[in-house]
Amino acid sequence: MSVQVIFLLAFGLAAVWFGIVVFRTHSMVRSALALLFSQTAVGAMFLVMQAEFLGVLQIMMMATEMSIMAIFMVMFMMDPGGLGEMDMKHQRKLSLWAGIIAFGGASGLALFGDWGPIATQIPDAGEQVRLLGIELLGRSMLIFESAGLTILTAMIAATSIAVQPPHRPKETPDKSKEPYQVHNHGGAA
Amino acid sequence: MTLELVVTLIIAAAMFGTGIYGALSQTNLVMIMMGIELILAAALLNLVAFWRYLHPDAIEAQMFVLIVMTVMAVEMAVGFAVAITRFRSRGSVEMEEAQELKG
Amino acid sequence: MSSFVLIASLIFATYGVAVIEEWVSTNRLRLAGPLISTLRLLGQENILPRKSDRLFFEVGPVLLLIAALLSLAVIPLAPGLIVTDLATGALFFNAALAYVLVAMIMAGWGPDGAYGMIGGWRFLGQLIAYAMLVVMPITTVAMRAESLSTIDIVNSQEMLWNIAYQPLGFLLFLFAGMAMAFVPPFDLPVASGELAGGVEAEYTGVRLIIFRLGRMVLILSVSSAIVVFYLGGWLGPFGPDWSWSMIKILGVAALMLSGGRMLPRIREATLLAWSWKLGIPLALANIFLVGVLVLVVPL
Amino acid sequence: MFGSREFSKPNLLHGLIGRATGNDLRVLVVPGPELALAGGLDLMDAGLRMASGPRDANVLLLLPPLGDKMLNAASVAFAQMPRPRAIVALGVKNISPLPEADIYGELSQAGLIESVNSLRLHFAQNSFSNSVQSFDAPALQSRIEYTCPMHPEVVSNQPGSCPKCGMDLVPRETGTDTGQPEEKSVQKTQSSSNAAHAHSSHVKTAPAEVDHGEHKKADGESGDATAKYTCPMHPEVVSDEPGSCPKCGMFLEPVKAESDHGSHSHGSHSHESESSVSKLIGLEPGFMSMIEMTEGTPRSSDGLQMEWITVPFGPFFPGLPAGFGLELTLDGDNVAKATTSSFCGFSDSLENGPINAGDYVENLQGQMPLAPLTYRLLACRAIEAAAEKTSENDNLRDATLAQERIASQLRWLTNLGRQLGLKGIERKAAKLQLLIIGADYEQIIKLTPELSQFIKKVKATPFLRRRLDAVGELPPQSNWDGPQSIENNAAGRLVARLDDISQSLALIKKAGAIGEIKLAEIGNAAGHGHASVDTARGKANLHVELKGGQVISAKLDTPSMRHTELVAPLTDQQELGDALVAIASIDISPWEMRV
Repeated sequence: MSVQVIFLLAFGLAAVWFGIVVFRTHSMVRSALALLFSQTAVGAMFLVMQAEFLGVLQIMMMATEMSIMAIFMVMFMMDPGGLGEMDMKHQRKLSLWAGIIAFGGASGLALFGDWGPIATQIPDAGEQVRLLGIELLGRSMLIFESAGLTILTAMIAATSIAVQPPHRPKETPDKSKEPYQVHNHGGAA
Repeated sequence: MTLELVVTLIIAAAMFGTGIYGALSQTNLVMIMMGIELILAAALLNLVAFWRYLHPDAIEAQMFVLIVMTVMAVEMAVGFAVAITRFRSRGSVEMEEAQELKG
Repeated sequence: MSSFVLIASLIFATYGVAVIEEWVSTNRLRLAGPLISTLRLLGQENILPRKSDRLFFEVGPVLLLIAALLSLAVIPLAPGLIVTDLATGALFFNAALAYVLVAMIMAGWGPDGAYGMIGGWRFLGQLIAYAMLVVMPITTVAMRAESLSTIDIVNSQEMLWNIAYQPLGFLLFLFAGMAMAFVPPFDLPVASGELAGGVEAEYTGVRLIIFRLGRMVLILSVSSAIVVFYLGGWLGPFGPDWSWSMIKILGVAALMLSGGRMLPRIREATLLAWSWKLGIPLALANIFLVGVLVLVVPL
Repeated sequence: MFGSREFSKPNLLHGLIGRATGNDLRVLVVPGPELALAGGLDLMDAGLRMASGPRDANVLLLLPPLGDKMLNAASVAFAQMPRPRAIVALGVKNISPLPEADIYGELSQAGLIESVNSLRLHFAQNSFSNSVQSFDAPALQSRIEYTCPMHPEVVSNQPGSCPKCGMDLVPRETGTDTGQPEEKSVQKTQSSSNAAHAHSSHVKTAPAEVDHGEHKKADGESGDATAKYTCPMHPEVVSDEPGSCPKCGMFLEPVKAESDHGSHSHGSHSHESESSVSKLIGLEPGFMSMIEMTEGTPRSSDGLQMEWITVPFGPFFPGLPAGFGLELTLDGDNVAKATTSSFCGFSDSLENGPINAGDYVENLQGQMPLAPLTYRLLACRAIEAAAEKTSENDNLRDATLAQERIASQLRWLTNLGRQLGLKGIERKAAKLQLLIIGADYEQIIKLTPELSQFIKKVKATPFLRRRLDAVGELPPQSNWDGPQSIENNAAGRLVARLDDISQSLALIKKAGAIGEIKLAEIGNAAGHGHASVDTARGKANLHVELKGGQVISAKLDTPSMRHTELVAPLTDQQELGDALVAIASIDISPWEMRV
């Protein structure tokens, strides 16, 4: 076992473990942050595999993305204490089996596929970044630009469907329902 | 020896399985999105592993990874927009309660 | 030897930043100030709020410190004085500091107090404002250096520092960096007058030491990034390289900390509006300008 | 020792820490820093730094006047302060329910400096002690009481059996009823005592029995199928009374006593939700409906139902007037509802019967520590009007009033500087205020250039006007009568206050001297009198009735009483920071509010 395998295993197990935690914890914020650490572990695996640029990019992007996920979870789930015993699952058996079969199938392929010898010589990190840049603004420019355009379109479209329809009359808050009291420990401040 | 590749692929498979389980078992839209994120992360892992261990000279593979990352971001943006709209109209992002979306 | 110098200068610079911070906030220069405060906090009770999310409460400050320290790993003090010279150093710096947000959310959410929670989520809003303004000026710096490595970036400024080559980028990065290190007037998540300490409000004792230390290292990290990206890093006319880095870093830290004290704390809405309506167009214009400059006047 | 930390073995570090603590004092002022300024105390000069909250403080500084409400709030704050901590009382003796002060001093700058010196010594010697007592604020105390699972009206202090049905009583935790505002907000729910205890639950010193109580409660109640009310989402939350869930704030739903609890996480409510959700076909049994949860919850201005949280601000919040209690219901970062209260209001009812006119003047002056001479003048004028006397030295009286106005505006500026993080303005305004309050005519004239320069500096502060002009727009037809400004926003009011300082200076200059305010000789006059005075905050009116030289009834109307009504419209749907600035801009004094 090479050092690389050990690191891959360590980060890989962390990624899988955090991935499982996402669906096991009851706290919404924990769930989102567990996903973040799972993705970060994947980014670390990229670094182990010497894909430095991708690894750093993955680690950077996911921090923001998952934090935003966390705030949406809090918004939608109304579970302020964070440790409430929420159980929001359905079709447990089906999904469990689907997950197991997917895992079994994919790992079977991985084990029994004929991968041939693995490459040992790869371009160094600086060279990779240079090559990737030339690739992006050369042969793959169209694809890259389309991706950029897609994300722009998605941003605009998402914003426009998410903004409030202007004609809705402002509803008066129902005072009969008491708000949850987050007790403030710095209360007397 | 292909041990590195196989280890990475099996880890990706495990993440894929977890993602499938999450996406199918969760009733909350945001949690389903988390499952999909895991599935996409597994895809990313496979892509990088194939690039690193089989075709390190094909830099297009890395470009492909960037595209998948874009897909992740787009999925988030659209998913949240749908979630907000549903939450505004129904007060819920539970897919169990989205009967009108069922065929 | 070099690792010893690195650690010593890190400790010295962090202490320096803490002294400057106390100086500008109390108007009194006390060289022993941070030491006394640390001792006081060391003796303070470590209060654990009762309904806290213990895990987040404990991990938050530690993660802040780790993120700030990691980002320092790619900052060169002198040609040989760097923890690791990554080929993607400039991006790595940004990636490490993205976890400041995660740390703040954890630390704000953990104690289950309203002030902290609001402070933590506020920082998310702040990040949405400054994030683009960190990345885009770094892009132009990397464009000139034709590399993401921080060493190459400093070397590219041998003829002319980036502050003169791309002053617009410098201003944007300074603004974004101050927001990133949440120094006044961008101290929305830890505002005393608005949130009674915000994220810090529930922390006492050793945990508060770690939090404050993390914050000081964060300020240090941002100011050294400004030095590396725009002020020519270790480049100086005479004397040892590392001393120039040190002087510049502490100078930028003093500028960042004192400049903001003259201004009222910014409104969150104003911050977002300025960043997106003014900052991002300017940053795009900067990319274009520098692109033309690099092609026409490659200095 | 209430303020020390416990130690097992003394070591060298303890000495160092004690000395460091004495050299790094963070002070929480009760009633507030304004009172210190009005009393002529320069805290900075004495080497004290303001704490941003109780957790940040290690010194509790008590200044007169202190009411019961204020002391109760102070005891809560003290319970939250981390050890080592100390209490310094200047000019006050009886501070119950707080423990005895560590240092008593007289109310003067010299007294303060002396106290700080002995405080340093105190911390150096007593930071660590081996006889540590825990302090539980009475306002926060929860006790274990015993109640019958079937008959919630049966409450006992001791375990035993129910007189009605003979069942064993089960323990539960309750809070005591006090006037504590933080308490009030949560008193209804069972979480109140738990949450409140977070205040005083220090890792080392928390009474262990509190935790026990909680566990016992959970086991006992859910196991014995005794609960009357439960949360639809958190079945482990069971309560004898209706209320809201401590975890999610949902209303507790009634549950039949014979349903089997604790069998499975959602068993307890399945029959509840099934009936109402069954209209949606295909739902799994026991599924928790979010539609039901969010149904009828208040909606934010953007149409999303969000969780609302109620957060107390005050009475010692750094960005608000000291003693002012503000409770904001926040919807995200936006204010949905604001309620105000005062921890130190006045009372104008003459409880002890008619009092001498002279005594009344003193009494009113004493009740208004932030504007004593203004209200002294008001009382004098009203009584003189009732006695139909006219006083000769109106000019000089106005000059006195003007002096106090300047001091008041400078205190307001100090507060604004603290709120917005403008340390320079905060420091300078405080310095000038200290110079103004004790000054005689010549000194004020000497200070004039410095003041004008400061006003110019504030006006020229970059972005300050911009920061303020988006907030604090008063609704049309509001009864605002504070400093009149051209622009209807916080920036306009800042300018108006600064101009008020200049005008007051001119007025003093014109008067040529500053007079003392003395009540004219009224003899045994009788009648009704009405007077009003332009205070720094607006017009204050007083109506008195005299009989035989005694005041038999009085009715005071202060600007802050009217202006507190503006808090709700000013803060509605504002971002938290903006809301606080808007409240600051109308300068409410809690001393001018009724108790």
